Amino acid sequence: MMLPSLGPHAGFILAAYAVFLVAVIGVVVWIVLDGRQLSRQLAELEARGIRRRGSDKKPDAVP
Amino acid sequence: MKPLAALFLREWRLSTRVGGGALMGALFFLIVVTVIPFGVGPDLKLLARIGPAILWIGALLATLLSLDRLFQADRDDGALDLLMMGETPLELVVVVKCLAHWAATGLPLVIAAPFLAVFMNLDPPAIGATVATLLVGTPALTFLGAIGAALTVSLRRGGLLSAILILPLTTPVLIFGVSATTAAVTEPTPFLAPFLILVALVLFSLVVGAIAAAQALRLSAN
Amino acid sequence: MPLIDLANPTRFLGFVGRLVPWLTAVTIVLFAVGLYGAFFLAPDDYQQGATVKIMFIHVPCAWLSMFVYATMAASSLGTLVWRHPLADVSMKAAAPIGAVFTFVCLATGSLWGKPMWGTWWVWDARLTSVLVLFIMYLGLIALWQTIEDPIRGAKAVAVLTLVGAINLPIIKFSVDWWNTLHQPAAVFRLGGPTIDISMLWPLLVTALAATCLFVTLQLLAMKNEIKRRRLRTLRLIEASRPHAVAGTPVVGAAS
Amino acid sequence: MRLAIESLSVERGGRLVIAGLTVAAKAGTALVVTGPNGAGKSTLIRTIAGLLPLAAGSIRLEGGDPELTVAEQCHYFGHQDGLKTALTVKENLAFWRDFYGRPALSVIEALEVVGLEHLSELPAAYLSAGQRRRLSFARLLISHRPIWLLDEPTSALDAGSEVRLIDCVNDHLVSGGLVIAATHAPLTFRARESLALGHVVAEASP
Repeated sequence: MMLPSLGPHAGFILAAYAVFLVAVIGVVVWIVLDGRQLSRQLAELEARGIRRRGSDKKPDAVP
Repeated sequence: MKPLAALFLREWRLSTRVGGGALMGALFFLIVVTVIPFGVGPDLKLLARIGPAILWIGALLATLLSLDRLFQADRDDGALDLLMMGETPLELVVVVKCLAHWAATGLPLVIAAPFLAVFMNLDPPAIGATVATLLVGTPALTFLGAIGAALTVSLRRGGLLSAILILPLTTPVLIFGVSATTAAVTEPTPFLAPFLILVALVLFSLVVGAIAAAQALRLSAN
Repeated sequence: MPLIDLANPTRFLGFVGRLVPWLTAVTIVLFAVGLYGAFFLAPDDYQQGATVKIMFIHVPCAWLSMFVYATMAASSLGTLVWRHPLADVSMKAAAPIGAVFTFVCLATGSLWGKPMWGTWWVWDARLTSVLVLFIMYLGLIALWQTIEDPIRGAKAVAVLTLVGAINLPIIKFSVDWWNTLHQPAAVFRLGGPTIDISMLWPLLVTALAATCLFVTLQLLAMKNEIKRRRLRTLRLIEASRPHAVAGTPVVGAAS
Repeated sequence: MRLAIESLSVERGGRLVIAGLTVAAKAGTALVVTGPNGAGKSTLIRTIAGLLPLAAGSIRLEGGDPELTVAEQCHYFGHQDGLKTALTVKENLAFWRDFYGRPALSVIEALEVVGLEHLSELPAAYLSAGQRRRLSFARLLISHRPIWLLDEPTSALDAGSEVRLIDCVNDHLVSGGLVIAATHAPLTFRARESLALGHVVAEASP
């Protein structure tokens, strides 16, 4: 199983995959951090005893 | 925190938060530069020749058109009256607001310029020169644009009118900005001469802009 | 599970929570298989040599940039026509992801173009229409930024998305026409119709992998958007909650 | 400290809204300006606040800080609240405290006085009209300015907030401050003089 020789333009190929990788990791990190921050703020508010109307019992549409 | 620092932080927060419109200028800049080849045609040599001019005109329009909210927002909710009653002179308030607007709108233009220069098929020295002149020149556009924004603050739809009023005033900045860029590319002509004149224009427009805009705001209070 | 059943955000959050780990695993496996096929099994192109490997990322991203816009158009129909409560959540979540994939498509296209055409950017018909699509994505994100109330704002964005979707084929056609008008004929045709089977299956696998990746990111982004709306509701409730006994004024308020 | 207004005339929209007004407001008493709509109540207040040019006459603050103009020694509490919806309650107030300088109450203390301290981290967009008015009023408490210019101060305020506002104003008067309030509501300030505008020649009635 020969290692693929990427030829003279190897740099461009690796650069292309690097761009893809950086972009995907960037989006994943952004989503995870955003989600974590939102959960923290939600927990803070709910800790102060603020509940959505009947948030547990009946299913409500998107508030 | 000192008054002017607090004002800068406030303006920065307002423009970078949701609904602030910080990147609107850069987006408009991207669209204007992208549309040109559709009209002119994808001939790379032609685009390379007119590239710096297109980038400069795009930055000029993007700055002027994003300036109408500079004073209008504060006037609509009464903050402008309170700013005028502060012990800080109104001229300095105008300068700080312009710097904050430039940081939020002007700087993204300069950052976007190299990418758009690729669309214009500019080679590295031309890209470097364009970015340098834009970095130095765009504050002048903001200071001059502030005069238009102050003059039309009491009008309902003053945005376009302020651009029309101020466009003639910005022609020197445009001329020296583009000529400095082309000078950097063509060997014989010196780059420094038009560049330094551009810097002088920026300082001049800072002073004139601050005083004229502050006076316009005082006159428009009712 | 009927689609309408997912309308309930709480149940949707649960559904996403269970599905995402599996989807991530599938995505990783598909990428591994696809890229293995691309790098080790597929032969180099007789003209371009190894640079054709970029195709295995560039083409899936190009496909995704259109697929994401299609899902946004479908979601905008969901908002305007069927009033599905999660439709505008998915629309708002998809815009940034679509923009990122379109940008990657442009970047990889430019990186692919440099060794072959000698310049970073060529006003090739396909790249140009993807560029216009990229600007449309940024426009949608900008419109979302200016909206205070997500429920009311969603209608406006839905209309713009639909108008965009209708115009896409027209843009594609006019850019092609504009391109042939100016462009000298000898543009290397990328990936001609008859693509060798040994290069085709890795391409399909990476495309599928990219689609799974998008679905995973989309579900997570929708989860965030639902949390953002709940946060907004809780804040509204907190503001309207009657405050306890107002504090007595502090003497010497302004001396 | 005494605010002396001598033969003041102010033009607004081409009309001489105030003509030859002479009145004085002494420290410790509230000058309550009444009169029908369009009589020039708001115009008088905005003129003192330096927001409108004087057609004739003069406004002087005797006993005030000589280096500052009259406007720089006034707090203006008008119809508009000057709040930014994108900023949180605390950020709005902290900005004005830094911008005006001469700090008095801290941001949290001022919020407690107006009963908004539990919303300090909330963006101002979520506030109701009454809450926005109370937050705007808190601006008067966070920096020292001797003159308070109040234009319809109790509009959009509930009874509890109104009582709180009057208490603050009385505290300001006790500490030697000066208040000029344009209002229709009968406000029970501890010491007040009234000025009825809308007559041809307005004179201060004790």
